[in-house]
Amino acid sequence: MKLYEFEAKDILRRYGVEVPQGIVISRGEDVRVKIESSSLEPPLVAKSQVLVAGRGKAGGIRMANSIDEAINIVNLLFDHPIKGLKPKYILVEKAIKHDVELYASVTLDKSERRPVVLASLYGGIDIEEIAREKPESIVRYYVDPVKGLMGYEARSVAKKLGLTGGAQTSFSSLLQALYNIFIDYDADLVEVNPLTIVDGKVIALDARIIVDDNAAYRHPELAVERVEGGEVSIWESKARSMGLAFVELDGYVGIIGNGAGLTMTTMDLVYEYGGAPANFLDIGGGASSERVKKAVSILLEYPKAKVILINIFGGITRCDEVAKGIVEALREYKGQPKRLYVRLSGTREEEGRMILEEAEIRVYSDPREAAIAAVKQAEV
Amino acid sequence: MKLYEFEAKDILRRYGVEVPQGIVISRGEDVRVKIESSSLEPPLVAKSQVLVAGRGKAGGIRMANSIDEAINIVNLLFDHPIKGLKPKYILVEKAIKHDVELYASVTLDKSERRPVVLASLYGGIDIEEIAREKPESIVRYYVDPVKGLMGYEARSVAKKLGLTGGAQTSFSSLLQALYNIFIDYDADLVEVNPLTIVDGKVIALDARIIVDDNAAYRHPELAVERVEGGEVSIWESKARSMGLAFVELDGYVGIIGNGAGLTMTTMDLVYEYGGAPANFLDIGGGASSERVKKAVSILLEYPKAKVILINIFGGITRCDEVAKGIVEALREYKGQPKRLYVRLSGTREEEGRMILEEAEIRVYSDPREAAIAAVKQAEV
Amino acid sequence: MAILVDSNTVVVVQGITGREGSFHTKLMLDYGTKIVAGVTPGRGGSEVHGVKVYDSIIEAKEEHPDINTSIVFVPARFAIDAIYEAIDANLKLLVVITEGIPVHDTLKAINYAKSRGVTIIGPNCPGIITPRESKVGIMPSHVFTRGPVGIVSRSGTLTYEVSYALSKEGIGQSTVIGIGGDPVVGLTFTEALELFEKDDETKAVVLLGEIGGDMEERAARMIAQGRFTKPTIAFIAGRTAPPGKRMGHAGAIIMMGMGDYESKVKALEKAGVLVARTPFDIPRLVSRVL
Amino acid sequence: MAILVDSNTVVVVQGITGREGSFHTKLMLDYGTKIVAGVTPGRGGSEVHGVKVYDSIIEAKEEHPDINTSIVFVPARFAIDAIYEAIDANLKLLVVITEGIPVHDTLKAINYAKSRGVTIIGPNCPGIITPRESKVGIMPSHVFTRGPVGIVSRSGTLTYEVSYALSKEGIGQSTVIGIGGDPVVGLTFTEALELFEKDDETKAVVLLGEIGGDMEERAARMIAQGRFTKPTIAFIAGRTAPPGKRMGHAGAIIMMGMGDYESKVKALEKAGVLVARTPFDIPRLVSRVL
Repeated sequence: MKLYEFEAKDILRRYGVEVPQGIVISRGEDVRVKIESSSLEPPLVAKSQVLVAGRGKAGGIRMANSIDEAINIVNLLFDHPIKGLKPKYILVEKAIKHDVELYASVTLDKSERRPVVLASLYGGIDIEEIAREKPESIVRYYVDPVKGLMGYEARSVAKKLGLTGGAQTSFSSLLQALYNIFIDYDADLVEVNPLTIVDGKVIALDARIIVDDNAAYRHPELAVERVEGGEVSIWESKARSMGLAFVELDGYVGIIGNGAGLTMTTMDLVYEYGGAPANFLDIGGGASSERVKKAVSILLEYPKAKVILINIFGGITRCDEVAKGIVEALREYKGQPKRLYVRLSGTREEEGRMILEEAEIRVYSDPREAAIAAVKQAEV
Repeated sequence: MKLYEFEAKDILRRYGVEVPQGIVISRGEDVRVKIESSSLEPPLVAKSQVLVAGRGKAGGIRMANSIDEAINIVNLLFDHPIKGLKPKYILVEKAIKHDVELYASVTLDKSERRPVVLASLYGGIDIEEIAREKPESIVRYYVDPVKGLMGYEARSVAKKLGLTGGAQTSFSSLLQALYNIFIDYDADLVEVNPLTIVDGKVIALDARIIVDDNAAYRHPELAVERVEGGEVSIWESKARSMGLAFVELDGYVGIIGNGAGLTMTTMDLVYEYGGAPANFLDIGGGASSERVKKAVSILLEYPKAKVILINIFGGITRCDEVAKGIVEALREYKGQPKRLYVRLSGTREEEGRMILEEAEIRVYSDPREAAIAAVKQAEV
Repeated sequence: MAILVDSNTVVVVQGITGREGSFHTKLMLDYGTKIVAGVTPGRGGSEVHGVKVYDSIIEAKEEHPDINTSIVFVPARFAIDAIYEAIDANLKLLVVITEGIPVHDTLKAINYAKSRGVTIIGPNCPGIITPRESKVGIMPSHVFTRGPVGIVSRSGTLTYEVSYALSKEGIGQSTVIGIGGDPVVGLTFTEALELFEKDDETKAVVLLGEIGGDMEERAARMIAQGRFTKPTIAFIAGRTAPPGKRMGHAGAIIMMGMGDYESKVKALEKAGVLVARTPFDIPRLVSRVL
Repeated sequence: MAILVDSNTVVVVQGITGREGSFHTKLMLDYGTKIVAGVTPGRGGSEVHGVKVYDSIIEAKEEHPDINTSIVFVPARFAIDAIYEAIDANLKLLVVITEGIPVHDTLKAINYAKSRGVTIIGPNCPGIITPRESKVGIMPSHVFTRGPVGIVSRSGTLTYEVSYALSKEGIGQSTVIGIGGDPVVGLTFTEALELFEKDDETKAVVLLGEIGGDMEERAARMIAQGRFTKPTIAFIAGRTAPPGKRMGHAGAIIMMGMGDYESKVKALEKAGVLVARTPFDIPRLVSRVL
């Protein structure tokens, strides 16, 4: 779960990190009243609050040199879509004059199975390029999760960057705050990019926190209305609202599999036999017939999928549940008929096969055969 | 720092523990408006919010069967001192009909250097008696502080008490909540006594949280006005407000020492030579002359102290600082003169001795001699 | 020989009374796995497919002191508690089937397990099977046969596919491990390879990877350094998948230049691993090295 | 011989630039303690009484790899960080003078130290001295002389009093330890006794206790069980103190029947320990057993 910049900054503030003074304006609020009743003084910066990357380049961040200009810009930003989506919130902040932009984050290094602190003197939108070209300019520090990030460790990172005096102290406090947020919020990522240093004091200019979806239930306080979007098509968001992993692709063979590995391999097979997948849809492990029904229904409605290729190797997933889901989805579907190519193997394979054959759906046992047939049909 | 019952219950509630519905009335508020505007329905219980023990026996808890009765009782309790102190807050709660009273707490076993969970089926005000007479009825469970109290461990405690089903589940959740509060609040003690079980659900009827004074700075949210008191004399609270450890006693030899061990030993010596100490006052380690001055000033004002015996063995404490403090206190003191018996040894002993002798105060090097002289003078 | 599980594996099923727990207990029992107890707090005293249920592992161990392995079906919110319980009860192997465990919980559990010398397979994994001896997992039994090939895989269903394909060609397996699909797992490729290296029965290993992460690159490095010396065949799923979603800049910085299909295949081939283009090419490649 | 500190003790002073840190660095240097470095973050490069100051212990160790001991004067809020830094730098002994450290911090630090094999003396303690070899502490040097008596004490000033009394009678000390006055301390009476038991130079031990806690009872049990075998003389401060303030019911339940003067004296005397009525009776009792 991605947090909005203003949420992330609220959290940072509570953890003692300095962030620019600012207010959040929600769509529908009186922009003039909100800005004038705040104690904000120009120059200001208005920032479209969206959960997608590349906001700056898409015109979502604007400067204002007067209150009137700020009001105009906020109204303008509410109507300015970022990657196809208009923002629900605009953050208006005191603009901070600054010369340097640094980078700091805490994330989980999944291979090392350890939290890692990343810090660099060269922050901003080009941080990845810097990481590629001057990897030595980025300090990595692995944290013992039992101990946490101690002050002396944070100071050693700040010192490695070359920071001294107040800046060193302030930057190490920032790192400790980021680490504590990382732990307390079950975060995948806590990132401040850029941050600047004014009079030896760190100020977070932008902030990004991603909370582990599996742990979101532990953080009911993060209850602001969240508009995921922009990058996500209506089909993707429809599938996601049903808890299904769906990625829209450019081909024409609709794909359902169980398990990411097998589903990706099914895509690979479709390519191998000259076709092109219309999507990736993983029903996960142990799907109920209800879940399978939803997955199949989406692909039946999904116009890009000219045919549907279903590849199931049952383990915790039971083939009979899958078969029932398919039959129910077809029964309820009222649109243009589509051909289904179903491969079933594994747990309760026989039971599943019987259910489908009763509904006159051919069942393959070799996924290659199913893929070849699906590609052939789709090309018709 | 002791928390009020209502503060403790607020915290418990936030950690998912059920507590009776209730409201807090501060002195000076309109009692009728507060109670009538709440959704509380009789029977109610009104509880004087004081930080001393024995409130129940002192008449600080009263039942009310109607709203009017509750209002009368609250007004009455505001005027009813508990151990010499009138309460600043009254908690009015829905009375919970209950048949059983259990006990649960988490504290630090200082010898084992581990947090310990204590739980018993027999709670209430007689818990200590039960602990003495039927120690086997109290379950102790030591917690690995690195791991925390896991659910399966909490359940094993609940099961050992003989709880089953929902009560077992609810009680183990309570224990985990108490443990988490213990850690999150840097507590010395988190105690629920009594708690009851209604329809398989634990309800905390009373609650007690003591936060480590040394960690209080980490919990600025605990900012309610706190009236320590009742058991504490004005002299004790005066000394405490200056950060000095002071205990009022019944004798007549005023005592100042550095370090609890030496100060207690000084008391022991006074008794040994037939006297009786008027107090215990430990200036701690490394006291500045300012601090010493305050300590001496208190004893100069303190009527029980007919003479003052000061026993200093300097380590981190410097004898010259002590001597300066004594001299300054005497200089400012305008009351009835008192005789001082000062023993100095250790760090900067010579410097201290010179300062005092210049002020015509005799300095002893053997504390026995100083004690004998002081006792003798006090008996005059 | 085989690794981690065999006929001496004595199993407790945590979460045995749940839908999946109960269903797969039956299938494991049918396979011959020695399941002697189940645990579901509050359900002690009942029975599931003839297996006695206890409130806690400690109670189960009082009657079955030989329990050395647990399979965990407990729902995600309670899984970390179940894992700690099993570790504290001194079991040696935990197979965590549960999906959706918060990654910070997994991290804690894995650290704790390591400090106590306990192996965790998973979470979000199909488990482990040593054919004809013991299945501690949820994989369909009929696809496995016993033989000289060890399999270690990040994907459950792909494992079945490949084992099935091998078995059909008469190539059996020593031990098959699905290490799990979560970003952080207890047993990694390299740790599994270490175990296979020491197992005399295993003559070759099939490694089934996926795009993302750098576990395959790490395995390749291990092989290149000569720390794993047996013939290895790999398949990486996701050759045609579009570049995945990214997680802020930090993810990109950490994974700089790793994680995509090309990176993995290049690293593996450089280390002398045969990389199959589809899972169905694996039996042919395996025959070549046996 | 002596215990824990001797002429091989090489010390870094954490918090050397503070008022107490600087003052006692001078006194320790005067005593002959080998202080080779000080640490105060942000003050690296300066000097205190001729001792070079570094920003971190790691930097200090680069120039002085023989540092094995730290004395901590860092203020309470930052003390846990300093302690972790010293443990992570692989020092073997930490003497924590700082007063007012939150007890949960102390608990964490002690657990961490134990897991890394590090000894912590304190917090809130006067330190440790092996007369004529090394003083890592804040005690007034002139009261100590070298000899056959080990002293372990919960009270700082009482320690000076007794050492002084012994020295005046010509009875010297092997090592004197003030374990600290906080409710939770790193080195306990029993752990100190274990060390004195193994030290050939120490012929008798003086144990200076206080009312409260049960450390004296535990020491008595150890002696009664024959795990400490040298002659022991004890004094317990607080004979005439009124019963102390109590902490809820839990404290009373845990300490049930322990912690008061009678309990301690009874337990010690039962174990064969000579208990002095005043600190000034100790030299006489010690002479009796030497």
